Amino acid sequence: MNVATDMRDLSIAGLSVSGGAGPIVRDVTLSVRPGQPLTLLGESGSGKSLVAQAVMGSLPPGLTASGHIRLAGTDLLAAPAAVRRKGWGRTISLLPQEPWLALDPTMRIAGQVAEVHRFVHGRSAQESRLRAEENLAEVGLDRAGTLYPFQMSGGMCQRAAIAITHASDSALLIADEPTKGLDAALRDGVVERLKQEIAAGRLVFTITHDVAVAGALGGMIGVMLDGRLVDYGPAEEVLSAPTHPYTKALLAADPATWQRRVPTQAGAPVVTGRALAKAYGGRSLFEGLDIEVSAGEIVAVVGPSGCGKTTLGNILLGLAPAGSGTVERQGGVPPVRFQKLYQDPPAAFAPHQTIRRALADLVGLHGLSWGKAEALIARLRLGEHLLDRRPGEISGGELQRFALARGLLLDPVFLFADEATSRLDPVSQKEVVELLLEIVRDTGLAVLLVTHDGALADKIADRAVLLDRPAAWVSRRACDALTTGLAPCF
Amino acid sequence: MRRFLLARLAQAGLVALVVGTLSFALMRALPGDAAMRIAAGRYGPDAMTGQAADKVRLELGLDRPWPAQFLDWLETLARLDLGHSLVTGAPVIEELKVQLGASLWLAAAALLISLAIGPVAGVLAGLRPTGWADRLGLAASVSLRAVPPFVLGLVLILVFAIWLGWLPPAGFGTARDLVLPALTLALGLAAVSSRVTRDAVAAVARAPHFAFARHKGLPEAVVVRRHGLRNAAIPVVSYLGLQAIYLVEGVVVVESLFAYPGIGHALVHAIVERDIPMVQGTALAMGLIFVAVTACVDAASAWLDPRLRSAR
Amino acid sequence: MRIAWFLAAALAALSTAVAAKPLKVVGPWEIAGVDPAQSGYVFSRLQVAETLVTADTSGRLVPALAAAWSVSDDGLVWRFTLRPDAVFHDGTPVTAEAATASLERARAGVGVLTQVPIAGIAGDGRDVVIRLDKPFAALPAYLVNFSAIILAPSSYDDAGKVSRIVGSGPYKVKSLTPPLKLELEASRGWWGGEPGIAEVSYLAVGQGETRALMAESGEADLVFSMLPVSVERLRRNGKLDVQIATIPRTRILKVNAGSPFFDDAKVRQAVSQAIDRAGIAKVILRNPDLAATQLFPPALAGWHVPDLAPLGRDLEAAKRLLAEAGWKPGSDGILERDGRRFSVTLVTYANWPELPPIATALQAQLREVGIEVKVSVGNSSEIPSRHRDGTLEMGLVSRLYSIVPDPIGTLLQDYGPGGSDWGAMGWSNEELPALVGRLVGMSDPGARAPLQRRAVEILQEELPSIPVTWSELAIVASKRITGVKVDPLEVNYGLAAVRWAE
Amino acid sequence: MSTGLDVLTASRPRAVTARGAGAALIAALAAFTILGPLVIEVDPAAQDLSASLAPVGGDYLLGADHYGRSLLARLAHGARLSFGMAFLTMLTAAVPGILLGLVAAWRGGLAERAFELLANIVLALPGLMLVLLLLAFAPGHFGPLYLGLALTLWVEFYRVTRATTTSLLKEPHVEAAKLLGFGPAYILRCHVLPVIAPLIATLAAFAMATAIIAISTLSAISVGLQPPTPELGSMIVELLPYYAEAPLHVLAPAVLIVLLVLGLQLVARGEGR
Repeated sequence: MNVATDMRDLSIAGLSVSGGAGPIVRDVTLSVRPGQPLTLLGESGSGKSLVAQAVMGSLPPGLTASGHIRLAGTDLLAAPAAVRRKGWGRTISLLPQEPWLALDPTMRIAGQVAEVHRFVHGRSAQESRLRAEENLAEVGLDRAGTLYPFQMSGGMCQRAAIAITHASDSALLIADEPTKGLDAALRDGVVERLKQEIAAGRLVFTITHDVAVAGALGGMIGVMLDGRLVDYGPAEEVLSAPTHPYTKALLAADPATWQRRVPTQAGAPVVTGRALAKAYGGRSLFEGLDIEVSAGEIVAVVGPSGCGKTTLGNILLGLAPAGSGTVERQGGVPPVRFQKLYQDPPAAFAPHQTIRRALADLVGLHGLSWGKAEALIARLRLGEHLLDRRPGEISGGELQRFALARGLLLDPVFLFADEATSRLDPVSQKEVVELLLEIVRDTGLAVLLVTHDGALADKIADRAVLLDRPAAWVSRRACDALTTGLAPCF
Repeated sequence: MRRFLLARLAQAGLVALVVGTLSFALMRALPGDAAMRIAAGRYGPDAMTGQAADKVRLELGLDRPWPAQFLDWLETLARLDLGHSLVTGAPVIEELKVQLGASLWLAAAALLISLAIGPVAGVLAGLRPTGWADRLGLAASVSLRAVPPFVLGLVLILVFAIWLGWLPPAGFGTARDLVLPALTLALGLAAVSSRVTRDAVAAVARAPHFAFARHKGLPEAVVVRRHGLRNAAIPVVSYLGLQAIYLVEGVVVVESLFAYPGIGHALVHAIVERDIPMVQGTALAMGLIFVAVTACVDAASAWLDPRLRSAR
Repeated sequence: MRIAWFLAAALAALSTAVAAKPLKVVGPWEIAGVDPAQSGYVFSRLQVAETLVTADTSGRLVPALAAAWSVSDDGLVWRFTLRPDAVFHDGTPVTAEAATASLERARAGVGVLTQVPIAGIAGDGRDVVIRLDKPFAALPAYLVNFSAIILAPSSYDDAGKVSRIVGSGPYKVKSLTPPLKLELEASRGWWGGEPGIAEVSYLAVGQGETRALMAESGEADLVFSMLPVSVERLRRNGKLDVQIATIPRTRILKVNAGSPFFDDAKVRQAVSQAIDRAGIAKVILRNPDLAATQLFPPALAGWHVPDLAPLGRDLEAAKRLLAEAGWKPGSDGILERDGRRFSVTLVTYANWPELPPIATALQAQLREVGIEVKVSVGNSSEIPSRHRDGTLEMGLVSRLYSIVPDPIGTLLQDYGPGGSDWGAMGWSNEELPALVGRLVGMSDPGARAPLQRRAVEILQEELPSIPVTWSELAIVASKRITGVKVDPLEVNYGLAAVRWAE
Repeated sequence: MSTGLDVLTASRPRAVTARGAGAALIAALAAFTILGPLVIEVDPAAQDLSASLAPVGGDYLLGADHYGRSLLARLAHGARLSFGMAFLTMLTAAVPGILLGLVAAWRGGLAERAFELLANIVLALPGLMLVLLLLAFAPGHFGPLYLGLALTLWVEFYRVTRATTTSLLKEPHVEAAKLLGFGPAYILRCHVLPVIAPLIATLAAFAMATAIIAISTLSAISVGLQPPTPELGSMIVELLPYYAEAPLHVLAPAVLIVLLVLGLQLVARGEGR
């Protein structure tokens, strides 16, 4: 129980968050000091976000926090909601996750920065604009002020968000999953920025499930599991000598720590693409690309998001037409034996259907036996009780395993895993990957593994295709923005 | 932009042709003796007789084959002339000027008032879904939606003209004549637009960028104004477009209740009295208005939503 | 807040509106077009245009533009002498030529003049001379009709069509917004003197309810043709003054006497006896006295026969008559005769709001004697067109007998050989046309009386069309004005005589 | 996100109760509509001019109209007719609207273009004109009346269906279903319909209201149904002149319409949120 001595600290003592169903977060005690950032690790649903929201004072309706949260000596929890909100943007500022969604799609970036000066700090329109330019310059977006979010890359959006927190220049900065959805290169960029904040003497409180980020930031690390703080201490201690089993698992789950998979001797080619080319929006994604995936082999396609990895996979699967070039699939194999694993598991299931129903229909469609399904479910270590839930009610890891089971029911010869683990918690990512490898070994399945995680590819793939076109960013972001908006994408 | 305009013009032309032809065909296909209808329209039941009808038939050459009559229409149309009303004998364009003009004024006023009611109520409801404002809004909208406009109009007349004596129950020409019929229509519109707005706002309020705007520390009013309204307006605008069209033509009862010289009233008479040029002219005008309105809506949405701009 | 703005604007407008004070007249009639045959009655009633001859409230013919008239002994040549002081609104004097031109147009067009055996019309100094093919005593009455209004030459365009109304009445057109609005201003130099109120604005309001509300709200000074339902309410209103006149208009059941249903006078009498006129008059017209005991209302002196056996309800008699005619109740209570059900369609129209309700009532009442009636509310032209192709079985029509002040005109048209659009159908009777024919030539009331009585008796027995109710015209005047008098013939509303009350 | 789920579960009961209330309301109306005419043996067209505008609660339970016809009987029959027609109209509009919408979204290309054009033309045609013209073919008959209304109403169903389905078909779970070998029928049934159903329900609710109001509106300009047909809208019109003497009589049919729309709305919202 180290209660803050320094008036500038953030100290959380005995924090619990409870909803109608009872406590969700129990007795969490942490503190953040200048130059000593705090990083909370944990899988989604572990309650780490709730802790952040409790500090922010933005808990969802129906949830209440108890305990003490002292910032600059005052107990935040004691203050009424209205007063706490006054603190937003002044004493506490938030670095949102997936900033390309957190920025107003209909407003130019400069405006979104300037309005903090204008309406939070009550500066003149003129001055606000100038300061906004400075803030943008600080993060290297000097010329981006007139852009709309959908015209910017994820990295630019992320930097814009940081510029906004600069504008509010508050004592405490809460970074909520700041690297979610970013690939390795951008992730490191964000970490750098956060380090600068720390150096600038701000209190930085980061929420993430990415051990690498936690390690890079240093300071204190807390590990949360099921609403409890199971491990807490200086970064190097926690990372080098984890005490709690979950922490161990978490660290072990980082692909960087895995040992490399021994390449199997490849069987007959299952899918072959020759001289493939694809352009989108008049700009070529790739040209003259030859690729071959053989039975029992894992071929990784690596590159930043938007470089055309997924498109390549879809071309090989026959979901998208190739601009030019030819695709050959193993003769005599029915199309249903070429399957795909999706990046976002919930989006890959009909939202209104229970898992059981989905699988039963599939079994029925292809005249298989339910026993086979049950066997697979058991093999993928999935509980029977999950069958009667809807996709929205199951954790991403479990759901991804169901997706795998669903595909395996049809004895696929080829599986296109499209960022299949990028949205999963490290632990469940590891589980899924291990299962996948097992199946490859046993069934000689050919896998096309699309990922932006170089480490992962490096560890499990026999071969890797590198597609590197950062320039491809703009269009992809534009597309994201569009699909979230009104107009259809392509 | 230029291509956009050209496309619109093409669409306008197409609509004009199709609508005109369709209305002509339908009118021709109608049962009953047109001359009789026209005569009744002209001379009223007291003076109307079979002989009168014969005179009309002769005068208008109604017994000519229909292709000839249609070609006439096309030819005059090519000269941007809509012909003359068979009943009043006045040029259709003149009639439209008065009646369509009046309707447009009425529609504009109604839309304005409904904007002051519907979206406002919608925003209040949408910011706190299932709050009291939302429930109240739902109740109001449902009851307004389910009461025939003429009943609504009558109630308004009783309140504002008889009890309060502020406004005239009927008539046209001055602003005060416009208020009651416009209000009657506006309430009906607001009933729906408030719900559309509510859903739009509720959707925006759920969006992460809205939450972030709050977390930035902006005052609630600013959050709503700068990050709520514009975004919510995007779907609402395209809905209001449709409403505007419904307005211009869907008001016949209000017109007759308030003795307001609108296009709906004219259309009813024209059809009952088999006044083909009038029907065609009206349909044509309505079609063009539709094209114009949709063009405006597109422009407005593009202005509201930069993503659409870049998409075009 | 926009509403607030509107109200502000409204109140502002209100104050200004009070300042300039036109006499606000509201009526149901829309102004379809400026052609006299189409909407001459509006201009005649509002005293914009005048006819040669007009009628006073009792229906007597009195001089208008023609100061006097005379007929040659053979009854073939009529002379109408124009008053010397009459001028058109464009300042030009009312000349015989102008009058002749207007009358010729009326004759060539659609209107009552087409029924007059006119050989030719000519101007002779200040006289308009009308030559006839055969004597026609009712000619002056025909000239009262609005289609015979006299317009200035400047009213016509090059094609000879009426483009604007330049009349000779006390009021001239200030602005016309068809079909709803007409604004008038006093025309200096009317032979009758200055009108009491300088400006008149007429607004056509189709909805009866709205008209009543206009009167109640004080927005209108003079409102014509009230719905019966509103009359009671308005009577109780201290600021208003309700006047009622019975007008020579009768709502009749036009039956196809040529059809197998109504070819027997017994059936027509039965139908007549099945009708609960008193009930209809009381409930729908709110005035029991309007139950039509005979074709012509009491107001039509000479044509109303007080001691005639009144038409009334007697279900038993009705059933008996139908039985005598061979109609026997079928299984479902609907009458049948050699396999044909007594099921007919009653065609009516909504130009007069009371017609559909009356039709509905008749439907229910005829059902009681086993006659099935399908009501079809359509366009008024259905009656003439179905009369023509003979498909009309029953029609409920509202027939005006003062199209010319003397009903003889209408009678001549309706019950002549072969009947007519609005009159008898498939009904022939030698005696009536003869009577009417003789009446046309006669002008001495004493001599006409017995013939008129006989004619009415025939119609009463034969019932070629079955009278249902008479009509009345309810006019509401605000107490702000005085001098309003109701014209049962609706020729002219005498607005010029109206004054602001002190 | 766990918190997200909490919020959902928190709001779910409300939706359910709203839905229950709506369902109950509709059930009650349906009972009145279906049983009413059977139970109340009074002929809705039987007149008794002596009982004109009899007050509510006298020897006529809900009073009598201006002809002295039992309002209760007329309401029962009127409700049956109005709701029946409204439902029929809604169906006639919804079924093709939805089908075309699905086809446009599924096939895209030429079909979509053609349907879009069609929809635009229908929108460009004054709806009132369409209805009036069709009515003019057979004045006072149900057929053209409800056909005309349906013709003007289907577009809304089409547009919503098409828009939603188009974006839906881009979703991974649809692509997955295709890869797994499921046919269009299955995808429509299990992936598309569940999503568009609530939207359609809301539209349907409003469409039915629109239909009833439209019918009454047409009666108001006396081109609607023919007397003595009891139909809620035209009942209001018929009784309107008597509003001063018998306001309750005028309101009664209006109340029925309000209840229906309210019921449909509540159900639709329950489905939606």
